[in-house]
Amino acid sequence: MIKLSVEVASLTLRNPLMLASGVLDESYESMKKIWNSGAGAVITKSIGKTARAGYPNPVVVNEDGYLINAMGLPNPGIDDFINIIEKLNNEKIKVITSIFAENGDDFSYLAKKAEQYSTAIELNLSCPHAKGLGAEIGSNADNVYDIVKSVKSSVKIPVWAKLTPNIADVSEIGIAAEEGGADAVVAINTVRAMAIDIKIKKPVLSNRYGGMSGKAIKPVGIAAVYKLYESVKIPVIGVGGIESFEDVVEYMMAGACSVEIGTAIARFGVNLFNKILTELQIYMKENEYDSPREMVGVAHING
Amino acid sequence: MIKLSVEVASLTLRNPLMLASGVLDESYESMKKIWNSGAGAVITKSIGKTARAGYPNPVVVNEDGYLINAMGLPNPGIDDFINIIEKLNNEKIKVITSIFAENGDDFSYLAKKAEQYSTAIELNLSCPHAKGLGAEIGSNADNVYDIVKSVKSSVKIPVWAKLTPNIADVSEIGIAAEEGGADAVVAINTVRAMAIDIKIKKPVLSNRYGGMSGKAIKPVGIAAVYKLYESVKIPVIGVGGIESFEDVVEYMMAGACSVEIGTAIARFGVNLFNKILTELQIYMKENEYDSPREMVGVAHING
Amino acid sequence: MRRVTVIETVERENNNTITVRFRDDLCVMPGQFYMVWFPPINEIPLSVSYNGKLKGVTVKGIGKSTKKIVEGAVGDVISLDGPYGNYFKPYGNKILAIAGGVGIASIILAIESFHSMGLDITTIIGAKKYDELIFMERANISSDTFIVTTDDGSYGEKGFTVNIAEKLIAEKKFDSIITCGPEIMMKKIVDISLKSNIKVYASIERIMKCAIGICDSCVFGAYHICMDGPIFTGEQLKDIPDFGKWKHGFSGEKIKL
Amino acid sequence: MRRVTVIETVERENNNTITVRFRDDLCVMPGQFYMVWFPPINEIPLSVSYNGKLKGVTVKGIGKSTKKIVEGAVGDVISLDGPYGNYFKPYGNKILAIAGGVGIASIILAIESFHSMGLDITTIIGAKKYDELIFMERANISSDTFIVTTDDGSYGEKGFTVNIAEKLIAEKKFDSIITCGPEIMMKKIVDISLKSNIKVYASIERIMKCAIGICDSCVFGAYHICMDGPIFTGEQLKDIPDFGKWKHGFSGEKIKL
Ligand SMILES: Cc1cc2nc3c(=O)[nH]c(=O)nc-3n(C[C@H](O)[C@H](O)[C@H](O)COP(=O)(O)OP(=O)(O)OC[C@H]3O[C@@H](n4cnc5c(N)ncnc54)[C@H](O)[C@@H]3O)c2cc1C
Ligand SMILES: Cc1cc2nc3c(=O)[nH]c(=O)nc-3n(C[C@H](O)[C@H](O)[C@H](O)COP(=O)(O)OP(=O)(O)OC[C@H]3O[C@@H](n4cnc5c(N)ncnc54)[C@H](O)[C@@H]3O)c2cc1C
Ligand SMILES: Cc1cc2nc3c(=O)[nH]c(=O)nc-3n(C[C@H](O)[C@H](O)[C@H](O)COP(=O)(O)O)c2cc1C
Ligand SMILES: Cc1cc2nc3c(=O)[nH]c(=O)nc-3n(C[C@H](O)[C@H](O)[C@H](O)COP(=O)(O)O)c2cc1C
Ligand code: FES
Ligand code: FES
Repeated sequence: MIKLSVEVASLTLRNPLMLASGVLDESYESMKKIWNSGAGAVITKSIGKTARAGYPNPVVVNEDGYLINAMGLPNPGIDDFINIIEKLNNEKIKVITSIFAENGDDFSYLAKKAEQYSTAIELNLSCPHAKGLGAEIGSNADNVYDIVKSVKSSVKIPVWAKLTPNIADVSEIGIAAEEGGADAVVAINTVRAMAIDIKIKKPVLSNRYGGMSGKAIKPVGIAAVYKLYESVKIPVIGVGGIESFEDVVEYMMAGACSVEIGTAIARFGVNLFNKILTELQIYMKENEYDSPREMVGVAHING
Repeated sequence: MIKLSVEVASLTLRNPLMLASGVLDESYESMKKIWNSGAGAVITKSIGKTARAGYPNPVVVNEDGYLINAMGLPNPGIDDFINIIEKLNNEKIKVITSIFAENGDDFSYLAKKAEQYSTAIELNLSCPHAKGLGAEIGSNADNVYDIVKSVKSSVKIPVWAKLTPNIADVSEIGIAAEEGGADAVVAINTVRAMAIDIKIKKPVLSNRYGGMSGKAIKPVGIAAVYKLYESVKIPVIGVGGIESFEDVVEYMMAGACSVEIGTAIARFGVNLFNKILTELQIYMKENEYDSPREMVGVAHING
Repeated sequence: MRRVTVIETVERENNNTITVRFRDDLCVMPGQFYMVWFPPINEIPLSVSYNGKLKGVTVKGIGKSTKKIVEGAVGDVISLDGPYGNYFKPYGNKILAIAGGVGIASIILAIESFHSMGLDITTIIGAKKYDELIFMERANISSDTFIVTTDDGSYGEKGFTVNIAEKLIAEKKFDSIITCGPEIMMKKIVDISLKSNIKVYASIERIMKCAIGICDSCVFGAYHICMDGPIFTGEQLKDIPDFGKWKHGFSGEKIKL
Repeated sequence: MRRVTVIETVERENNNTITVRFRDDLCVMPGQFYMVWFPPINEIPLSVSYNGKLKGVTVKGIGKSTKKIVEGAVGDVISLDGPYGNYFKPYGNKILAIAGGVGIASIILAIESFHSMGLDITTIIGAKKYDELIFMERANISSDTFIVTTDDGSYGEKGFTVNIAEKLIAEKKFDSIITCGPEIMMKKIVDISLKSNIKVYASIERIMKCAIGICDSCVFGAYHICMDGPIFTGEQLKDIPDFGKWKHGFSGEKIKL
């Protein structure tokens, strides 16, 4: 009997596919829709202390094989957003609240606010295009250790640290998160990128720099997950360029116990969750896996 | 009158297109062929002190939109390779010798050996998949400063530092290279990546980790060049994913005074140099640029 | 695919509205929109108001960027993305089109296309005052019955489109209704249509950022304007609590309409 | 595109050579090769020796990986990339095929295909001794004239393929020659053909790493085996100083043949 449920440290999810932060997850309706289309959990848009409008348009560059975005962390602020996660939580939807802040105190403040209605907290230590936030603080191991430690001492629900690929050695940051007490690490956020329009003679994104996601970054994510799997003992969650059940299996073999899907939703619609789950089950049957857990890290045995 | 020649610090090249290190540049015949097809200079495969066989096959993963390679720096060693660059140099072919080593002394040793027959030296501080070499030393600003300084004090020809994108802030390394005395910085080398075959259940590359190149990394290269252009005063040379004259223009507008082309040669053949040069000339005429120099950094004026 | 095209002409429709024409070879259907970037100004969604080789968009100055655009602070080129969205399809033979303000820009192509298919078109165009009326001639030529209303009576019938529409719907037997304009107006029209059992299609606006169904800024009930709209049917709209009541701001916060 | 396929059969051709069969639906032309990865062993270039649905490659144990492959230390699956390279096209009606050792694996499909086109094929197969001869039956069936040589005379004529070939070329009027085998042998055959003014095509080997024209390991004069070969004409070969004299090792160093 095939069981799709997975454990991420102390949590049990009905299946290993989650909605990645920042993609169709700023509203109650969208997250509910994605939960209903099969996701094992929904991770919210990263939320801060107060409302942020984000950057002006253009905010995305959509190319074959990849997307570059610089949304600028738009969000209504935690106090407003609480209403949304409360409603989702009341309907037994597994919500993982993603938060961003400048320092450990603010992260803890946000985590405490969200705790009551969240299954877990994901710390955005990795957004590549926001001043004083995300990757700017998340590429320093001491910062990461301090932030994780501070949040862990503030809430009882699991805390995940989402890491940046824009770093010399992702395992150094992963280890800092683990030592800080993180229950899991998530890799990767987007890869720093830029596109210039040669007719307009300027960067397309209003913020100039953005983050690359989608198909093209899958090998970057796989390398990060593989490395983290060998470096930390806590679970690794994989994200970056997943579009198919094969991609899910590849991430799991690299060491991910579960995965998150973002950009592919723009290309294939929310039913992608459903489709991948069906195909994953067929794949598991054919390959005699009873649980996704059996795939986790197998590429290390032969690798 | 359109002139394609460009200056890279004290050097003058007949046009801004160079062959990137590692691509069809381990043999006299191939480099000569590429020079004849129009390149403004050829950069050699990175050469070390002694012969290295490189990693066993598979050494490449070739996908739509990107390539992942882990050749393992195969090269016949500087003493053997000298014969090749001597021959090229005798034929007035502009050869830039790329070298790799573990420390400043070895880099200087190699640079001195190559000096007589080279137009410039490119320091590979960025190969993402070789133990104790490349990016492993090139992601530390102090190392980079020391190596560049050491090489600069050993040779009189220009020294370029080739940087890794696998870093939190490329400008930090660029500034270290500049302070060490580098005549130019080159960005980017490949992006750390991995592919796992889910049927074989192991990483495809024998070295497991490799470096991603090709179309998909262009936005990563553009972001690095744009950042460097604002951070250093020495010339910036752009490389990563260039396939067309539009890509060349995009890099130049981002701040590159010249560019290098690698992976695209596998897709489009060596005549790509010729093709791009022709198209670039037409583009410059239509847009009233008399010299490539006029395009350099224009995206910063509006950006 | 984002592409850059040269602005061929800029026509002033009235003192707060302009039409920008440019070449674009892609096929556009009535009611679809482009994401148009006017560097150095923002990128915004705009319905296609002229079809064919020399396409056009019509912009009303209502905020930060649109005002600058209408003032003419645009460069020589614009960047286009799209066309995005679904489009108006004719339902039945007798169709009522109701436009409020610059909303006519979103349905003028549908009116012209339905007319050229030989359908019977009744058009009601409404605006606050005479100065704000646009595309009157185009709409008139392509309509079998053509009615103009102004709130202040400075042109055509004095009053609101909704009142005229309600009367007409009661009198004539329309097969379907298409509408674009202020959401409050569209809400009333949709309610009337649903009560009268007439198919209705309304073009809805929400803040567009990505236009590819990823950013959630255009969320509209369980739908997204960019993926499922901008045109929604009465059946869809009656189940969307936000319709006519709430929209989201740039931060995702809820704003009363 | 690299793809994984299940090994269907492994046949032993002699005590140092095996043929591995597997499904692959891509179209392969005679003389083309795959990059075949036998995990946990290396990936190596191998000519396609069986065509159709159940394709095959034939491996001689000569070094680190090939010996392990021949010993059977392969898994259940292999990964294929390709087919790569150019292929043998028939020139004229009367064709001489000359194979040395496992070289027959690279030209057997050409012999079979030329034969099925109704061309007149003369085949010379050579090996050191009887044990090393492979594909004799296949070659025999598809050849109008079939000659076997062994260096030690343990089967067929005693001596070298080159000597037999030289005699035949002098006697009969061949339109073209195809050959694969040790490079020293091919060099002699190419020299004879050029002297006799007969078109000649030889399949050349160099170290293959990338197979896509990027790594320079297979450089061969101004050519690359993976992009311009593996089959070269006499006209090309006469201008390549390395031919029959030098190859490159894994580090790119020159090695005397
Ligand atoms: C599908 C669609 C088609 C449209 N077609 C037309 C048209 O043909 N002609 C026309 O004049 N207008 C059209 N609009 C509305 C137009 O996009 C907005 O008026 C414009 O974006 C306002 O920009 P601003 O910077 O001037 O506004 P701001 O000063 O930024 O804000 C004013 C108000 O405009 C709206 N708005 C702002 N930015 C956006 C955005 N990116 N997307 C949607 N609404 C926004 C918000 O409600 C906001 O409260 C359309 C909108 C949509 C969604
Ligand atoms: C186009 C082409 C078609 C070929 N077809 C066949 C065939 O059908 N049957 C067959 O048995 N052999 C064929 N070969 C040769 C075969 O690829 C080599 O025998 C094999 O790669 C040796 O691997 P190894 O690890 O056992 O050798 P090693 O022990 O690594 O080295 C022994 C020698 O084998 C050669 N070699 C090693 N690796 C490679 C490589 N990656 N590419 C090319 N040569 C290499 C070198 O000359 C080396 O000196 C072909 C080669 C080429 C280039
Ligand atoms: C439009 C967009 C917005 C995003 N916003 C966030 C965010 O707010 N917080 C965050 O941690 N990651 C954010 N991400 C990153 C994704 O969660 C994910 O890590 C990344 O896109 C790689 O996955 P993908 O290739 O499946 O999209 C965003 C990505 C996109 C494309
Ligand atoms: C097969 C291969 C081998 C490479 N070897 C080297 C090398 O030896 N030294 C080096 O500095 N860069 C090496 N590179 C990196 C390229 O020079 C270049 O920085 C990178 O591939 C990005 O450019 P591209 O997308 O045009 O290939 C190699 C790249 C490839 C694809
Ligand atoms: S505009 Fe982003 S989801 Fe519709
Ligand atoms: S095998 Fe790499 S160039 Fe031919």
